[in-house]
Amino acid sequence: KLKLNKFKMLPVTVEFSGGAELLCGNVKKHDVDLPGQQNKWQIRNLLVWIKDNLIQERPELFLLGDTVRPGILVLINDADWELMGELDYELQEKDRIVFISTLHGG
Amino acid sequence: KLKLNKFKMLPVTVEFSGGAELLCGNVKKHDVDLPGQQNKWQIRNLLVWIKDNLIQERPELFLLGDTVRPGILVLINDADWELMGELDYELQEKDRIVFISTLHGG
Amino acid sequence: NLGPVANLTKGDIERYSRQLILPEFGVKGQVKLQSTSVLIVGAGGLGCPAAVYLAAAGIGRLGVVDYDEVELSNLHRQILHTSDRVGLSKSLSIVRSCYRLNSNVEYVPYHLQLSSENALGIIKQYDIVLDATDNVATRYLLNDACVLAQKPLVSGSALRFEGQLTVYNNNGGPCYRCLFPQPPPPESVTNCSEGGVIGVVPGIIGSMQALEAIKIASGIGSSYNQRMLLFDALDGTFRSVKLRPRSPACIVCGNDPSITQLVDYVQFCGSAASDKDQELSVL
Amino acid sequence: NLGPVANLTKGDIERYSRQLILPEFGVKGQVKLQSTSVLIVGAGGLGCPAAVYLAAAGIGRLGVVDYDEVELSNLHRQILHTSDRVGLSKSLSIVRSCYRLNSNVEYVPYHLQLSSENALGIIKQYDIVLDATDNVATRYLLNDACVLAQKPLVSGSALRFEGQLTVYNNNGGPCYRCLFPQPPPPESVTNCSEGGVIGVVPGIIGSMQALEAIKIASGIGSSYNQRMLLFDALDGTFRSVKLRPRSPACIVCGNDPSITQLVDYVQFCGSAASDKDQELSVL
Ligand SMILES: [Zn+2]
Ligand SMILES: [Zn+2]
Repeated sequence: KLKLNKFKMLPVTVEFSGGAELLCGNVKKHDVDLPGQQNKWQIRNLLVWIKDNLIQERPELFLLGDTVRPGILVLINDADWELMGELDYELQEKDRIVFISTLHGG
Repeated sequence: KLKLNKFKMLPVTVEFSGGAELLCGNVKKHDVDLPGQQNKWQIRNLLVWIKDNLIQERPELFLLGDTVRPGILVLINDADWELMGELDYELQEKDRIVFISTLHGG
Repeated sequence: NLGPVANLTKGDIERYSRQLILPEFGVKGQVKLQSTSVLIVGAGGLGCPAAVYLAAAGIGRLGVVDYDEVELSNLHRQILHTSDRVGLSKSLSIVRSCYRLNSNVEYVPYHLQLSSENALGIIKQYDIVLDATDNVATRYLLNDACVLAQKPLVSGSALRFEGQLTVYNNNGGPCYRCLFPQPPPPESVTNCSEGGVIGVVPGIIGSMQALEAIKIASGIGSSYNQRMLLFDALDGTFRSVKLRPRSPACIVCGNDPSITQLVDYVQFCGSAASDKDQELSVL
Repeated sequence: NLGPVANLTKGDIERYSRQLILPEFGVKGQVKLQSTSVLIVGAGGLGCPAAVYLAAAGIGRLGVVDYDEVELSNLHRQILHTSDRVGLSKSLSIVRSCYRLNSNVEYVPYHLQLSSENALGIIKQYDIVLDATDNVATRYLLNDACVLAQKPLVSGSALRFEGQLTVYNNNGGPCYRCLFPQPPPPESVTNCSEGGVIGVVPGIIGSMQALEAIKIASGIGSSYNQRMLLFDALDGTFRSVKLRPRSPACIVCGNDPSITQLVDYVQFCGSAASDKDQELSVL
């Protein structure tokens, strides 16, 4: 029997670059529908969802505790997440969240 | 006595680059409110409005007849105007129209 | 697993190791690159970085066309020339500098002006052509020759603080004439001698030309078919815009072309193929 | 009207004529450029294009720091070195190539490893610093030294098909530690030896570093204070993103800094300042 979710799904785009995409089967761009839920989706929930649904290997290179590991820059619609409330930011429809592993080569 | 215009103004962004900005006092970006009118604003009307309101010198290097002179590429929201209907395209609020003089130097 | 190495020498493997280990490129990409020939037309601000990065990457054959000699006023942007080569052929100067970096590449300097008479004969010997020229007439000539010879044309240009890049005549994208059926009025055309240019702007655009040529040669494919990159160095912005597809009505690449051999481009454009003799103009 | 020419020789005016005629740059910009000194740390894939375009434009003094010697595997991207210089000091090799292009620049090659002991003494002698290094420890060292010496740091990096660029410690923007208070786990760090890189990618980023340094030096100002450029060469896209401002709580550039002299960066990062000796890692 189908279990219907009475809350609306939330479509967002999740992108990985700078090498972080290698943790997700080398796929850079993911258009995803986050399952509907009673509370607003915050970045802190998204991180867990990504770990469970997109990360295919070595999750410790993505998450450290409840936040991203040092050296990953998070962008919310092309702005540093620190300008947007970091973990507390409430996701909106069509938001684009980017996880960039900083490069050090030259 | 104020003459009120019963039609809504249309805010659009007009940009010039590749040297075309030199015809407009070297200003690249112009946020303008096109005066309200009964008919829809088309690119063909915009060209005349630009010639009368933004171009400060040598209008023959912008317009040739009723269209832009050869060598100027017109973009409507980052797409070649040929994909959008060229002169017939009907302007929408917040549209960004760019006039690029193509470069030949190396 | 890097794939077959049959065509790579031990020296090649060491020299190119940092690109061989890229899965998207790999030995397969390297072998393709080494069997590809690229012609660069224009040994100036765009041609220098394009040539050196293609040579470094190990392109098979690199032809460089320029009729001009090195001048002191070139050296603020044309980084493969040197002060003691002022007066020397530019195409030869580029080849000398690239040879010192990588002697495995086959270099062919052409000290001549590309013309309706010689263009097809030269272009036919190459797989990919780079437009690194500085004038309208040669740009139309090169376009028509690439359409007739069925070669992709990686086109770059730069002036003042701006640069533009696209790939013509490739994968259903437009040719230069599809976009610009009529040449610009001569008084609207500015070259680097008159208008000036920050040297590193053609540096960046020429490097992008090398990148797109490497992507085409290695089988990755170009990102700039039917797209154009616009670079503004003053505000540091890059914008990528979508272009029209190939026009069926185009007089050279269309379904019923009226141009089936090269014509007189100086007459067509009303201007000579030189960046030196024109009068000062506004833009 | 080009303004005062008192500080420019007749040779300068000819050599730099194409940038002197740009109103946004002009004689004023040239004179400022010629009285500016730039230190490039790292004579590799980023340092080569950065050095050659700064030299071509006529920067006053150019220092180049690298402890390493030229290797054959460098030459697919490090375009100022040559095959016959394998084994020679990289900083010296860059200086030799730039000198042939423009001998008016004062060149200072430093054949040494930048360290907590020598960094401040060197950096204090320059106006602008370019981070063209290849490892995390040196990036933190360079950041802290630039904060302590109050110098803008034009930072570039490249790996595989990607590049990043920003300017730290300039005009209210963040420093490297504001953005990354903690170093990445060593097993998450990949360098060009392990991960590979398409040579022209550092070419484009290093050229952008030269451009931003020229804009800072000439008074135009940088477009990358509190902004970062992200370049993806595979799909040919550039993205510019907004960064946080300087953090008042930053331990080096904040209001009450706890780092007031250089520390041990190898210990801090858990990795050595070399791109050679690390084990293979995933990203
Ligand atoms: Zn065509
Ligand atoms: Zn800080």
